[in-house]
Amino acid sequence: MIIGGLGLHTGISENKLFASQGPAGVETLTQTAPASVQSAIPSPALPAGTAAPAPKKGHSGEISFFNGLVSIAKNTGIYAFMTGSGWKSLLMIIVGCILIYLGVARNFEPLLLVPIAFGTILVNVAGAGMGSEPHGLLWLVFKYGIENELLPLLVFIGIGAMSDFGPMLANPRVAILGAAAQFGVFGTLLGVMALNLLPGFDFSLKEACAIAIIGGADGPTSIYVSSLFAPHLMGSIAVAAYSYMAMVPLIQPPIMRLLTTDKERLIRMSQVREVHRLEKLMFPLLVLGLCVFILPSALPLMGCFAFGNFVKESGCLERLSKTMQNELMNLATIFLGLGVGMQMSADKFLNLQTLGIIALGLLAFSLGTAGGVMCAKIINKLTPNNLVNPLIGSAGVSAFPMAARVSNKLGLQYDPHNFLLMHALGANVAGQVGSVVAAGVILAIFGY
Amino acid sequence: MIIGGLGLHTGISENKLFASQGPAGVETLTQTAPASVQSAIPSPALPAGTAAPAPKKGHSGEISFFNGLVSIAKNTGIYAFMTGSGWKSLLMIIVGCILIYLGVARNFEPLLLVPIAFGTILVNVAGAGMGSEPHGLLWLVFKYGIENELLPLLVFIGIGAMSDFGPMLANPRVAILGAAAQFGVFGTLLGVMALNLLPGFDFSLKEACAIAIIGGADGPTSIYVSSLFAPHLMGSIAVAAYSYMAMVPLIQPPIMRLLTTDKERLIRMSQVREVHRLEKLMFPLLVLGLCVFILPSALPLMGCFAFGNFVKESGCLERLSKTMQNELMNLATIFLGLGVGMQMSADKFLNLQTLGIIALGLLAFSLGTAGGVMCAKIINKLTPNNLVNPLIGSAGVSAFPMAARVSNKLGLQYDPHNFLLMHALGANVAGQVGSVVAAGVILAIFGY
Amino acid sequence: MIIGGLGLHTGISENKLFASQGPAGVETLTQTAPASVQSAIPSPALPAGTAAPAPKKGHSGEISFFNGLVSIAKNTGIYAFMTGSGWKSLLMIIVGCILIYLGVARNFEPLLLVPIAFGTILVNVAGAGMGSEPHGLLWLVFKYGIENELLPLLVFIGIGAMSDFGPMLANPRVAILGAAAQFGVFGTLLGVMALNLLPGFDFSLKEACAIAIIGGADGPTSIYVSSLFAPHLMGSIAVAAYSYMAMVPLIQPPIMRLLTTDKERLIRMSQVREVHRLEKLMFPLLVLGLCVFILPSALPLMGCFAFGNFVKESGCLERLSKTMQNELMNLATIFLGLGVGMQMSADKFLNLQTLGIIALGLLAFSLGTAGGVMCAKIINKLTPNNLVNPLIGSAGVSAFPMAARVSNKLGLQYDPHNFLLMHALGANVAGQVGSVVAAGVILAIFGY
Amino acid sequence: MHWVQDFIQATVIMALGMGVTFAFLGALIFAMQTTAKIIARFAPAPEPPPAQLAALSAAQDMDKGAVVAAIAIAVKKHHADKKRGIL
Amino acid sequence: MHWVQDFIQATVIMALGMGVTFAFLGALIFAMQTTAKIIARFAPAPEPPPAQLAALSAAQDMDKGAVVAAIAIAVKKHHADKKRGIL
Amino acid sequence: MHWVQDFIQATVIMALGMGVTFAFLGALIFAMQTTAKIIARFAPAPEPPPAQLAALSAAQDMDKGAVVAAIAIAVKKHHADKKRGIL
Ligand code: NA
Ligand code: NA
Ligand code: NA
Repeated sequence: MIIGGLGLHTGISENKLFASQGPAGVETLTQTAPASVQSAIPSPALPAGTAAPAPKKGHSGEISFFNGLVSIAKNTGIYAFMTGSGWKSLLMIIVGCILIYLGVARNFEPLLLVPIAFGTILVNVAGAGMGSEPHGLLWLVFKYGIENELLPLLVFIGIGAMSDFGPMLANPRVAILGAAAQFGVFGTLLGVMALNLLPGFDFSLKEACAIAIIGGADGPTSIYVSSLFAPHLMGSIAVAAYSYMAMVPLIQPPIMRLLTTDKERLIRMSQVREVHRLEKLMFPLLVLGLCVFILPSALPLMGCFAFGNFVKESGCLERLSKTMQNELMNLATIFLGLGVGMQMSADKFLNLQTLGIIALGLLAFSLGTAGGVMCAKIINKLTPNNLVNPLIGSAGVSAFPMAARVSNKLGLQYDPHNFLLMHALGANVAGQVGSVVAAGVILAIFGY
Repeated sequence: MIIGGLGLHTGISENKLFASQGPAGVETLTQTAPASVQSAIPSPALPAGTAAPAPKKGHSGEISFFNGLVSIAKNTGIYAFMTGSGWKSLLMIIVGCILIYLGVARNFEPLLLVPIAFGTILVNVAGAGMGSEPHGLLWLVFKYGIENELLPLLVFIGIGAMSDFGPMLANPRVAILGAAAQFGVFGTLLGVMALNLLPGFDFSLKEACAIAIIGGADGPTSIYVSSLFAPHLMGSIAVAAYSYMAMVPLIQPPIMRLLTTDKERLIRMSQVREVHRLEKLMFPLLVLGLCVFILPSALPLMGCFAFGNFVKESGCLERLSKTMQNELMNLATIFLGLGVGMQMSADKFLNLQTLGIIALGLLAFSLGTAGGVMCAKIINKLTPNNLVNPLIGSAGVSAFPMAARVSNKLGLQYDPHNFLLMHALGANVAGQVGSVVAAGVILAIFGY
Repeated sequence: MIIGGLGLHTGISENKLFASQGPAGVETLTQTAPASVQSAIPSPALPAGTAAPAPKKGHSGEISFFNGLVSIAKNTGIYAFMTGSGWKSLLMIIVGCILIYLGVARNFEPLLLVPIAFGTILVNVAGAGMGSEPHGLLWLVFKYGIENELLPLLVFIGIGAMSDFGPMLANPRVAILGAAAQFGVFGTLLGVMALNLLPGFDFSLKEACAIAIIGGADGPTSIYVSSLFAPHLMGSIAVAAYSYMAMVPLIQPPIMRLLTTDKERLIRMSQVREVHRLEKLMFPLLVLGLCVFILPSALPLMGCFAFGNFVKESGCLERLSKTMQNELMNLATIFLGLGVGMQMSADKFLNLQTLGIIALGLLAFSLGTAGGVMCAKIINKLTPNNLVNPLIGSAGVSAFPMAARVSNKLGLQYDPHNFLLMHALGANVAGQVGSVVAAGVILAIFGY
Repeated sequence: MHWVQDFIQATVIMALGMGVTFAFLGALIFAMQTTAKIIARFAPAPEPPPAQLAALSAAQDMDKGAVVAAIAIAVKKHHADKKRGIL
Repeated sequence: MHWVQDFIQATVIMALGMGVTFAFLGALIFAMQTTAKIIARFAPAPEPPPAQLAALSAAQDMDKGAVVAAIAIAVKKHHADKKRGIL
Repeated sequence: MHWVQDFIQATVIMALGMGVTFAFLGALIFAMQTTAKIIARFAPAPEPPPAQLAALSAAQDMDKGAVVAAIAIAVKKHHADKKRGIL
């Protein structure tokens, strides 16, 4: 393959450049263009020996003015969009523009959605070959950054280095809300199966799991799991996950109001205690140790997370901590976005499955919110002397820090002096851990 | 190949270490040394099965004092430079030193020329193997950064994130000068053909195009095109491009004076209007859209450029914008320079072609300057009520921001109150777009 | 292999998901787990055609509650540590914790030891597969960063950009101490041979050289040489090198006191002269030139070092210099640590060899210290008019800047007005150059 | 009855998943509480006021706003200058 | 007549290239002008004075030079300190 | 006599290694001294006081400590704010 790549570079030997060829050479170009996009789909089971011949690029005919003009014209996007199923690519480019609009104008997680949108636009221009083997930029990013799960893990190092577990350590009890909110993941599994009853939907169990992880409200975890279980759905899953994360202030409040009574919403929680520096230092080691002993499947994600968090809390690794939080995080984010966008080709996105994933994503966020709130209510039944305001339950879905802010805002609506933010942040970061654990369990069940 | 590399690592099995071998083993070393440099030339069309045996490194003879001394002595650069065509490598090292001098002492684009110079020096020391498969640092950089066109594209993301199109948006009309200056590219094509009439020169059409792109006055574009069309000329082309860019203050003024009348040089242009933030935000999307619809061949470069510029102008992606402008840009620049330097081996640089490229590069910059100036004069014929000072035409070659400063300086020489800088910067950034378009057209004509 | 990797991703075809399989499928999992760790050992001499079949991950049986529970239970670390030689992995995790403790609580070079420790912990959890082909994070880091010697060289660029040779240029004579301290390297070679006389030790000559380089007191050089000569010992060697570097304030003073007289310790050295900016600028080129002509084998390390240092001293490449010192250095350090930690698997670390390396490392630092001190005394015999305080000799082992501080501190103990710091720093940076030269000679002798 | 099987599978995964997740977080809570107790016993000293706070109080009596503004401008200018430096 | 063909080819590429380049930039100019008109109609409000400018005026009455110098030194020192931290 | 050979080999490497290392550093010392002499002859002007020093003296008469503290806080705050921005 690599040798094929070299062949492409220097192309046809130079002395053949003036061999007569005519417009036939031009035609092959336009034909290979859509193929080059399809070749971006990782072909699952090619036996090693039968690697398809590298697509020939560059022709060698004599260039007359008319010839050249035809070559340029047939190479235009306009031509490509009007022939065959090119209109689908055009639709995808419009999808990319919508993502840009959502990201920049509506502030929907622009850090991820804008790179994803550019990836979407660039990969759907067949003539540019940016998604094709062996040298397309997006293909390189996908191959060396996403397919091997590298970038989601690097992002996790960065997230770890940016996370502060103080609020959870101050009140460990609320961490259980981060477990309860994983009902958003596991409840959605049933939702997928229910959707399968409709004609046109036939998600496999692994696909169902990849979709369900949207309920974890954690982008890199979703990308990680779908890169293992359902790479062809990665684009839709990531877009749904990041979009719903941004829509948490719209999705959660109605559910929270529905499931709580006025009395519950007024519960005040005890003042948050101060956390010792050593507790913060030990926390990443504790969670790492638990993963090592109980759930090794979650270790790639959790180990990176703990690494980043420990470096941050160590106090003597300021250099590395700063680099993880900034350079590493930002570079990984840029390329993660581009690589995910590369999966947003027309054939993978413009289908009924995507609609299903969008519906299921909403279900996942709703179930997660409900799970957290209901768990808080059950806790209150069990320990009536130490009540938890169920409004912070919704923060257990993570979506840091928006979900916690939503809890705080709702709390203030009912009691202008009831500040729930710190407690909600505790549930929030616990939800982060919870979704990694949920992903780990699923990986473990399937033997990864 | 990779497995061969592993073999190299653990080398000969340890228990053979004391097998008798004698000085013969030492001799092979010196013989393979120059070969290892030549193997850096990407071999174009090797069929997959016949990969050349990996060069054996490390010998396993008994080490006597004399033996060892001979091994060290034969491994010295002095010995290598005195045997065979080693003197050519020494010459290349001197070329590297000259580049360092030009970069640091004469301020010739040191950001690129210094890394290129170090690449040049390091690759030409045969005994160090830094340019050889499979583990030489420069080989790795070239293989994974240049050959797949990755680094020029990353640099374009950075350039996009650092560019301000305000001056062009304020006065869109001047953008046409950025098209006219591409005469530096296409006129030079004829120049190459004329040079081919001399004995000893026989550039192919693709080589001619790669050389002509020097007229775009844009380093990464030159490197991008030559990595596709003529990797063996990349070193000379990049050095010529960056050197002439630095020499713009010497090259352009005589041409500008020659082609303009005193009256023209005194033309004052209307005050620059203020540009709305949304215009700046829309610009990268406009240029991206045009590329998508009209010229997909230019999309890899222009898409990266638009990505960087959009992230910068979005206003809500400060994190990513900062990273693109700094970490991404600087890291890519360092490795781009080293990787280009890796192509500066004696056999590729010390020949007549390099002299030709140097001459043609000067021609390219001159034609580009002339094209821009003449275009401004033609515009003035067509719209006599809204005159353009032809001195800003030369800024259309890009070479940002030096060409614009040259225009401004010359304008001030003739009228100390005529500040042309903003107008010239408009033509300047248009020239940036123009050279990417020129490269895209050439790629499209050849079916890339 | 790569195609096998793709196969792994999409796994078994989805429609086979419900084929009956039973607990047998679960068992294979636990069996392949330790194998996946062992596959991290670079297999030296596999012929290209016979690549082992990629380990199958993910099973496809029907998931009953019991089945799933068993799968999760057998996947736990607890189970893995209790079966077979799993307890060794547990021991290694404890070793990782000790390294974390040493790094953070005792400040033993935490910048390297903490990443190494995390690498150690993560690689020894078999079920997580982080050290296994083709997608384990640590495996990726090792394969693409350590095995090809990339990261040590990038770290050298960073070290170069952070080094200030002013103190050495101010008093070039002390540079010879940096050569003398390399007795720590070469004397240790004899030590290894002596150790081989004990039963159970049988280090080959190449292994001996890799171990001896610990005496250079330079981490990246040690990693570089051991990646070429003895990758299986890399973990122990790196840990020993960094640990003893941190213990320099404990190791050196007794030796320094033993070898010097009271009179010698009171020697005051002449005031340090001012160094011209051009001298600093020329220095990296001088050392580069010497390497090119005399010792090309040292060029990969020294060339990177000179590149970084020249960029720093050039004065016009602030952008690149800053990036080298910060982003490049920190990113390379994080991944270098993880990649080295990946070599700390139980089978490579829990053996007699490691004990030997620990003992030899101490010997190496001691011999280096002694060499430097004795050399200063010999210099004093030769030039009695221009005395050198032998206390700065110990700084020749590099271990920048700690060894220099030790010299200064001891000097102040005997004469509170005798500031030796600048002189010691001169010897210190000379020791940096010295250890690269020592590594280069060894590489040259073995024909690399 | 393809879909019945599917539902059973999904339910099993849900049960296992929620169970293990609760177990994990529960164990984590226990570990955190234990750690907090151990630390409270053996390292009860509260955090010394970090240097940062000292600096804060030292700076309070000067016109902080103006200085911060100046810094912002300086940084902005520095970046703008730097941008010009490369292309 | 090898070189005649070469010249013809080069001339063809030149004609196509200059043509498409002018067309592209021309279209871009048209697009920019249209966009500017649309924006002027639908979002005519001039840019609100950005925070940066406010900060500037706030800081003008203090000795800016001295502060900038102090910043430069602080940053320099910070970097120098940082350098010591690793090797 | 396996180990005798080993010792001989090690001794040879030691001799070669120490020799070349001393030679290299010796040559480097000579080169440094020569360069210093050449520079002293042809570029004898001492370093002009760099801008940094000028800035230092300019800033000395203001309360440097307070400003540096303010900077530290501003930078810290800036970073803290930035952290919130992503997750
Ligand atoms: Na979550
Ligand atoms: Na241009
Ligand atoms: Na050393």
